[in-house]
Amino acid sequence: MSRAGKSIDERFSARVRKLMGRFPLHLVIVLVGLFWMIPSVGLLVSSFRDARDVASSGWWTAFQLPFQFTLENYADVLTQNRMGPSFLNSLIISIPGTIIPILIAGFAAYAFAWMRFRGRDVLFLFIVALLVVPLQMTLIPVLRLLTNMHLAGSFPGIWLAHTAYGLPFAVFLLRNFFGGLPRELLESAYLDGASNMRVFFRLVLPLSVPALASLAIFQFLWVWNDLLVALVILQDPAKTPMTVAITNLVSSFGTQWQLLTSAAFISMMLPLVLFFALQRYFVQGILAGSVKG
Amino acid sequence: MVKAFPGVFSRTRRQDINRRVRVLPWLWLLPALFFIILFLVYPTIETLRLSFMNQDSSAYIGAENYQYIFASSATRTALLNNALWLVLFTVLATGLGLIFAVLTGKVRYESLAKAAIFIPMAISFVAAAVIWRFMYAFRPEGFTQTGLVNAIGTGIGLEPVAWLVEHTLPYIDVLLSGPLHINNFAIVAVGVWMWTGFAMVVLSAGLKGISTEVLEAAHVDGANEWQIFWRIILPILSPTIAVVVTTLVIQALKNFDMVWVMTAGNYGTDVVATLMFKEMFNFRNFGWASALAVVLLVAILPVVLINIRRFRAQEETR
Amino acid sequence: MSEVRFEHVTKHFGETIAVDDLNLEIPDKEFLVLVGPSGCGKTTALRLLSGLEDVTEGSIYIGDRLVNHVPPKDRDIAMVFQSYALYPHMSVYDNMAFGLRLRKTPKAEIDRRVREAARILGIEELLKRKPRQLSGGQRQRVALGRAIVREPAAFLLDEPLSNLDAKLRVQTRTELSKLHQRLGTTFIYVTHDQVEAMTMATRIAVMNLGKLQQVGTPQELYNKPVNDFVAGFIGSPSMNMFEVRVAQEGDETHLDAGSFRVSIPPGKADRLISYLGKELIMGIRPENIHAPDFLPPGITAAKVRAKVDVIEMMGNEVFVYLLSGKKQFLARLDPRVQVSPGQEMEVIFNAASLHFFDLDTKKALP
Amino acid sequence: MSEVRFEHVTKHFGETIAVDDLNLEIPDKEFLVLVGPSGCGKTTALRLLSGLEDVTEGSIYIGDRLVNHVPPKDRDIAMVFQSYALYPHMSVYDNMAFGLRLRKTPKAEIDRRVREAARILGIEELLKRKPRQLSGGQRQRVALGRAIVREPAAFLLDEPLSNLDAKLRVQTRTELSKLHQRLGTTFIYVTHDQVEAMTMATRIAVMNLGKLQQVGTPQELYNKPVNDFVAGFIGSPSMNMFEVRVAQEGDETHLDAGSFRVSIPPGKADRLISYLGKELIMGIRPENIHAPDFLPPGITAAKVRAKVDVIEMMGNEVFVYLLSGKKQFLARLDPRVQVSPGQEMEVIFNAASLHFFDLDTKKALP
Amino acid sequence: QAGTTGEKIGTVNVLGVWGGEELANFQAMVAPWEQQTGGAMGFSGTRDLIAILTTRIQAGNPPDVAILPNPGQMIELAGDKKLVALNTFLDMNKVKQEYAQGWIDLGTVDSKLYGIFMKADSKGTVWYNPKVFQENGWTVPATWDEMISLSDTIVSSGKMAPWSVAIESGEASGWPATDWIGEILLHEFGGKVYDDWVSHSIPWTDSRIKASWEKFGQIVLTQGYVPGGAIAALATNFVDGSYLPFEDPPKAAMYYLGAFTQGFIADQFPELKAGEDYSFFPFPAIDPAYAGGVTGGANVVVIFKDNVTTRSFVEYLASPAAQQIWVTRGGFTAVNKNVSLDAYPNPLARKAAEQLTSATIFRFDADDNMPSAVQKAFWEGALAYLQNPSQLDSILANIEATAKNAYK
Ligand SMILES: Nc1ncnc2c1ncn2[C@@H]1O[C@H](COP(=O)(O)OP(=O)(O)OP(=O)(O)O)[C@@H](O)[C@H]1O
Ligand SMILES: Nc1ncnc2c1ncn2[C@@H]1O[C@H](COP(=O)(O)OP(=O)(O)OP(=O)(O)O)[C@@H](O)[C@H]1O
Ligand SMILES: [Mg+2]
Ligand SMILES: [Mg+2]
Repeated sequence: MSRAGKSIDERFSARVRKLMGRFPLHLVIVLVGLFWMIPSVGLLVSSFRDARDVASSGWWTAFQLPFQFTLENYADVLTQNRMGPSFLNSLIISIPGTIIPILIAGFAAYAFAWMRFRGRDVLFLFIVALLVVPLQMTLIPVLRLLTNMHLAGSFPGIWLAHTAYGLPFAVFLLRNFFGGLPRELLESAYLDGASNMRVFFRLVLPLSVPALASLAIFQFLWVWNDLLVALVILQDPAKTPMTVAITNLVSSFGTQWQLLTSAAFISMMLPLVLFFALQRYFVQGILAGSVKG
Repeated sequence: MVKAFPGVFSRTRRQDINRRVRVLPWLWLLPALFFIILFLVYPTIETLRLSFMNQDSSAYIGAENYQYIFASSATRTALLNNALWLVLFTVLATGLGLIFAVLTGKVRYESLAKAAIFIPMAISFVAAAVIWRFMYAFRPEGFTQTGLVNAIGTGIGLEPVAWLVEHTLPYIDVLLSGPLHINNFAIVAVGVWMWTGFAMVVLSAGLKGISTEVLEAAHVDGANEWQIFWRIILPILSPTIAVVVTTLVIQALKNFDMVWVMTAGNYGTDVVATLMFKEMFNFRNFGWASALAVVLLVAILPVVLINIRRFRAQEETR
Repeated sequence: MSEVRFEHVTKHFGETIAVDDLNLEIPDKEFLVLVGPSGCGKTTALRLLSGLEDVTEGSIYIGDRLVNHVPPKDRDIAMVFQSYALYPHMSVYDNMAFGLRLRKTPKAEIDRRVREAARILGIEELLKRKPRQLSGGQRQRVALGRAIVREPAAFLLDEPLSNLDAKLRVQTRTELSKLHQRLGTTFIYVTHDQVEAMTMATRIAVMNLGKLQQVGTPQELYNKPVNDFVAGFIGSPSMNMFEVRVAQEGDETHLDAGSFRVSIPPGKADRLISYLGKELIMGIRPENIHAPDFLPPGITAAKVRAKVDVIEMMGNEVFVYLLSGKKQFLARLDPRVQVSPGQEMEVIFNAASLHFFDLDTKKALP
Repeated sequence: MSEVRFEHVTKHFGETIAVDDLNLEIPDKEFLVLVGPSGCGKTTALRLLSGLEDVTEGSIYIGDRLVNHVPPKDRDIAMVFQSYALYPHMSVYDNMAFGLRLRKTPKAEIDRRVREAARILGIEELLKRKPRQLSGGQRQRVALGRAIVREPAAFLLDEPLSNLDAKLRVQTRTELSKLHQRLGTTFIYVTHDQVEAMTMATRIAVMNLGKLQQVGTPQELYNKPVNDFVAGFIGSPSMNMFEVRVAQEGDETHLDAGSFRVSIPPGKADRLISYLGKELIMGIRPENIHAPDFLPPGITAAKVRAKVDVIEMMGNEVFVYLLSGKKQFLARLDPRVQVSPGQEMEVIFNAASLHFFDLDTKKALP
Repeated sequence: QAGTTGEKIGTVNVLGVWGGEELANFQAMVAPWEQQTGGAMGFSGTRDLIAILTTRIQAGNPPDVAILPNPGQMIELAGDKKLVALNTFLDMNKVKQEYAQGWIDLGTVDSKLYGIFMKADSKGTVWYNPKVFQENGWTVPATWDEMISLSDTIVSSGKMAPWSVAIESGEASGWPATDWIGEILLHEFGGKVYDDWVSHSIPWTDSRIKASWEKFGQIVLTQGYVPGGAIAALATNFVDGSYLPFEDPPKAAMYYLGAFTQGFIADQFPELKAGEDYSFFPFPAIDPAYAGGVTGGANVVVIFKDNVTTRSFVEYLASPAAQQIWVTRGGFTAVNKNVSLDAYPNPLARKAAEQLTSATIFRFDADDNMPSAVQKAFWEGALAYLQNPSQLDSILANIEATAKNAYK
């Protein structure tokens, strides 16, 4: 009896203690999170302010009454006749520009991680080293190449380019994650009679989803936000992506930059959606229950 | 006798089997190699070639370009700034990213918390520039500050600072005197702000791979969160960390956009890439530009070599 | 002081009930062996105690302290995981030293204990290896070593010897018993090895489908199982069960199994009288069935004829699967019996060691 | 046709020699049980055969085909990994179906086989679960199920029952034997469970330190071990070993163990004459030592006095650790003997089942 | 070779720096051509024009037409034989009568016309707030000295700073300063020296050039002249800088920058009236001999691919009709003489246009007329000068070094 009574409040206090114990954690996360958001919030707020106010007073002052928020910036951007098509173009560029390199890099990474052949490490690191090649240096030869292939100014042309530019990092990242899978797992698949293809698609990819997800997020982002490559390769204004359309909102003197604020958020929406959509693939202990020891 | 026969036998077999074993990996590498050779190796070789040619690539001039760029003070500043990026940017972005990946992993609102850090990654450089001009905006003393940093600064009685122009802060002159200009730190801050999300997401992906049971074992062994982080998570995560560090180091080396959109390399914030860009397009000197690019390529080698050992290590622990 | 108490502890995983209203008191210094069929909730029970899982209901006490919400690291428990859970990045030595280092044990002391444990487990030459470079049994021994270097309030060992060879297992067993005597800490020990259970336990707890069936000394469980499950589970090969009717002819009571009858001397029969004419379950262990020509002295013989079905030579004994009618049962006979499949033979049940269970409740008769 | 042949197979891991010049011929349809102390190279042997490791030296044949360089997937082998290696992202059902799907087995057929295997292994209700939601034993059963749904050239089972409870183990054992009879494929089966080895094997191979010690039927190994290692390893608890000198008084030969002597009837003694006056190793199994009052009929008795050290009640028998001088040895006695630690008692060695080994070569005497 | 007349007019891809309103206006300007000819224009605008253009040219994939922000690049490209000479198809008599010889000369490289100028801007404009001047009884200075003394008066009045200087412009930072310097040099030493300077006939280290720099320095570096001093000048964007004289209360009295500044002010202060609340006075004379000089900038249209489409497109752009369209929409000063002044939307714009056409000495903005390498060096030099004025000599030496291998 007495024990029962005691256990009740003990349990309660214990639970409270547990919660208190985690309080600092939440505090830190929330604070850092907010701190990190400040600039973005600044941009967001400004995107709802009149250009003149933005130029003459800090964005945080917008919260003083009377509020003077406006949707003008968004209206202006959205009514730009090139916004709609350019959004589509961005999609047309980004989706293949994300999938192709990941797939190709996946193949290579699998070979690097699970096949033995002469000069493997050297070749691999050579590829990693290519990460450092400055985009600007490649532009001229690449454009010359594409021009000769009659791909300059075409979507396939820019897909190829983005694939190439994305590969080194993709291979690097995937090789690392693939290599981390427990050997027995692949071995048992081989014994089950699985070809490398099967193992790759049925085992390696599904078990690397967190890596694939993060890779997809970034590759997509990089392609989506790319301006330079698009300008150089996709010369036909009808094919240009949002990034180009957005920079064209600004005059040569840089006036009307306030449109960039709203445009930034409009063009950020899709990557953010993707980010949240892929979050569910970041699950703990994917390999749990697989191997003993 | 008995032993020898199958030995010979097996040797004859070994060859043809090895042959198909030898081609197989290359089939898997083929597509990747195709792209890489065409779009990266070829330009790199081209760059290498140009780096030994004169300004308009009409004649070979040996190592002159290299002599020039190493002689020029601009390059020295740029290299110094790159060094600053290399250290600050890499360390901060990786460190913060790691901490945040670990912390957010412990709470239910993980994706939301992560998004806060990730968003900067999703913002285009152009927009980022706009944001940070709001942050760093400078107006002379006595004017109402439109930049948050200066607004806070003046708010607590400091004089406003032109963050993107000033070389040294009046009041911490001593600390940051010399080539480490305050505006470089200001831009590095932007870099960290943008790239921490990258480190966080990748590391978070790595964290998910860690076996929960090993962590449980550590708990039972009496380890607190802190010890688990340092003694279990960190070592097990080290391959992923290496990937992130390597990538960020490379970013720091080829870093262009962040500097370009903030100051375009003016006011002593030049880095090798911006210098290269100007040499190439403003000064039309492909020789020097290429030489600078090659410098980057060389600079990366040590990082790459360090990675080799890492693989060998990973090989044996799986 | 480290008495352990489960009070109405229940654990659900989604709809599966892993542990169902477990009530168990484990006094200090006890060596409790936890047995039960695969999937009955043994591991879950240990994980609940160590704090790796939160109870769905009920409370767990260590000493007088309610630990439901105490994090694992503060429970001062050493555990051998069924799946080892070794630290992949640490050498064998570091794996074992980890727990001690966390406790700021002096270097020399750590070294002493680790090497001692390594000696006991015969993994001294492996101390520098990484888990990946070990064989299954070697890994298991490292997992065990990681626990025994410590001096916790309680040891939770989840099938710690399952992958060791018989000889090593016997050695380690005795070493663990010694350890238990020396430290006098509570051990909770999960095993599927009957011999382990019998030899090491001060008490054995039998679980089934998440429910605790019976707790008692090895002898109690072997001699007085409370129900047919325990009777069938303890002892290997397990007890033969027959559905029989209690009948009487004159003053001689016998049990009619249809295909054969077992007659019971009056003395023994009293407790069955109440079931006269009714059906019940009769159990007899294979080792209580003997061949006529190798009859151990002083048993209450009850003859049964049966047909030899399968024979398994075991060296020191022979398992003979017998058929009486459709019903198959097993006898552990002296290896020298000369029988061949198909042949009719007579075996002797030791009536003194018959067990009886109610047909409906499955409970043992008093 | 799937005979398996190891020819001078050696495997090194860095300095460690996991398998050392292994020569072993496994005829088709054989059920070979591979036993040996932990870390002796069993798993490695299997991995070599399945092609997961490259041999350092020697050649492996399946049928007449040299498979040294045949990739695993083309060897048509089903293997149960000691560490299970389940596909964590697939349900239990898919884990088992995977191999079949790859072979384009018709859906219905797959379903039939998987459910059949699940039934045999008692995991029917778990088919929808993911491995992480299973208990240790259940995981092991899935691993086993994944193998037995297939009909490969050979089954390699690495301690497939080690985490199952006694009862389930017995069932599964018989099921596997049936499977072996039905398919008639070669089985290579690693186990640490003597009963398993004895009951399932057509032949048993004993390994130690990477070297093959002896291959033979269970009876051969139990009755005629070629050396003291096999003698000590087969049979549990293991054989007692004594260093003895062969002496003779009149026509009566006896063995002098220092603290006691065992006299041998002339008939049995002949083979020892050559060692007259010399030392050798005498071995006797605990089950061949009896208590005087429960003496089985027809044995060649040899009295030995000893002091009771430790007693382990096993229910159906009692382990008595005896001391004669410093030397401890174990006897498996009838549970009804009344002895208590410290007490002096007399035990009877069955002289007929004594084993003798050369002191230096450790080889058994002819 | 030259497009045969049979060809049909198609799409012309134009590369330029314009965006926002400019782009809209330009498209409006082109619309009639599209309707008349059935052709179409695709315009890619980028502020990285040099990079993109260089890359595409190097890769052998240039656009059809480019509208360069300055003739400097045109000269280089013409030198590299990348451009199509316009005199091969334009009616040169028509051109001669519609365009001032000065502009034609600017577009000509070794006696071939490569560029048609449009969207010109006077750079001789000092912006101020007439109302404020009246209130304080300040008068518009006619000479440099008056301007300096006025500045001192304003400083002492304590009401505001005399000058706003703002030269931040991203990658192009510094150009407003170079406009200052060019304007000063023209007014102090006249067209001859100016031309020698631009064509690098006199070295950068020449004392006269140095003097011009120092005069500019006098404005920025004199204590109290510019709020926040040099640092503020470096840190402030040239657009924001134009707001100071018109804020309430005004932070500065005057702001020197080209005629296009009117657009900035109009955007930021829509309520202010052009000519009343804000206006400009011509850059004051320094040496009376060269009074009335004006520098200016303009965009130049060049062709990379010769075909009927590009030909008809450029013919159209050169025509007064086309240019008038943009003129009326504002923010555009025509170079074509036949565009009537009445077309300009407001007196201020007209005044700016007049200033160009009626200039006694007109010179094209110096830095825009130099090789891009020198231009860049000039910009960076200006930044460096404001950061540490004491280094002026070495700064000039640096530019000279660059110039040496840029001019061939
Ligand atoms: N990757 C490796 N690197 C180094 N040594 C290894 C490796 N794998 C196994 N060994 C060693 O090889 C020997 C044989 O290993 P193996 O796994 O075959 O033993 P086993 O007979 O299966 O033992 P167990 O019964 O414990 O599973 C062991 O001593 C082990 O330590
Ligand atoms: N994470 C989980 N999700 C769902 N069910 C689970 C989970 N973990 C365990 N179970 C179920 O709970 C029951 C008890 O599991 P537990 O591991 O305690 O069994 P066990 O007694 O240890 O069995 P074994 O002897 O095979 O290890 C099993 O039926 C198992 O399927
Ligand atoms: Mg378990
Ligand atoms: Mg093994």
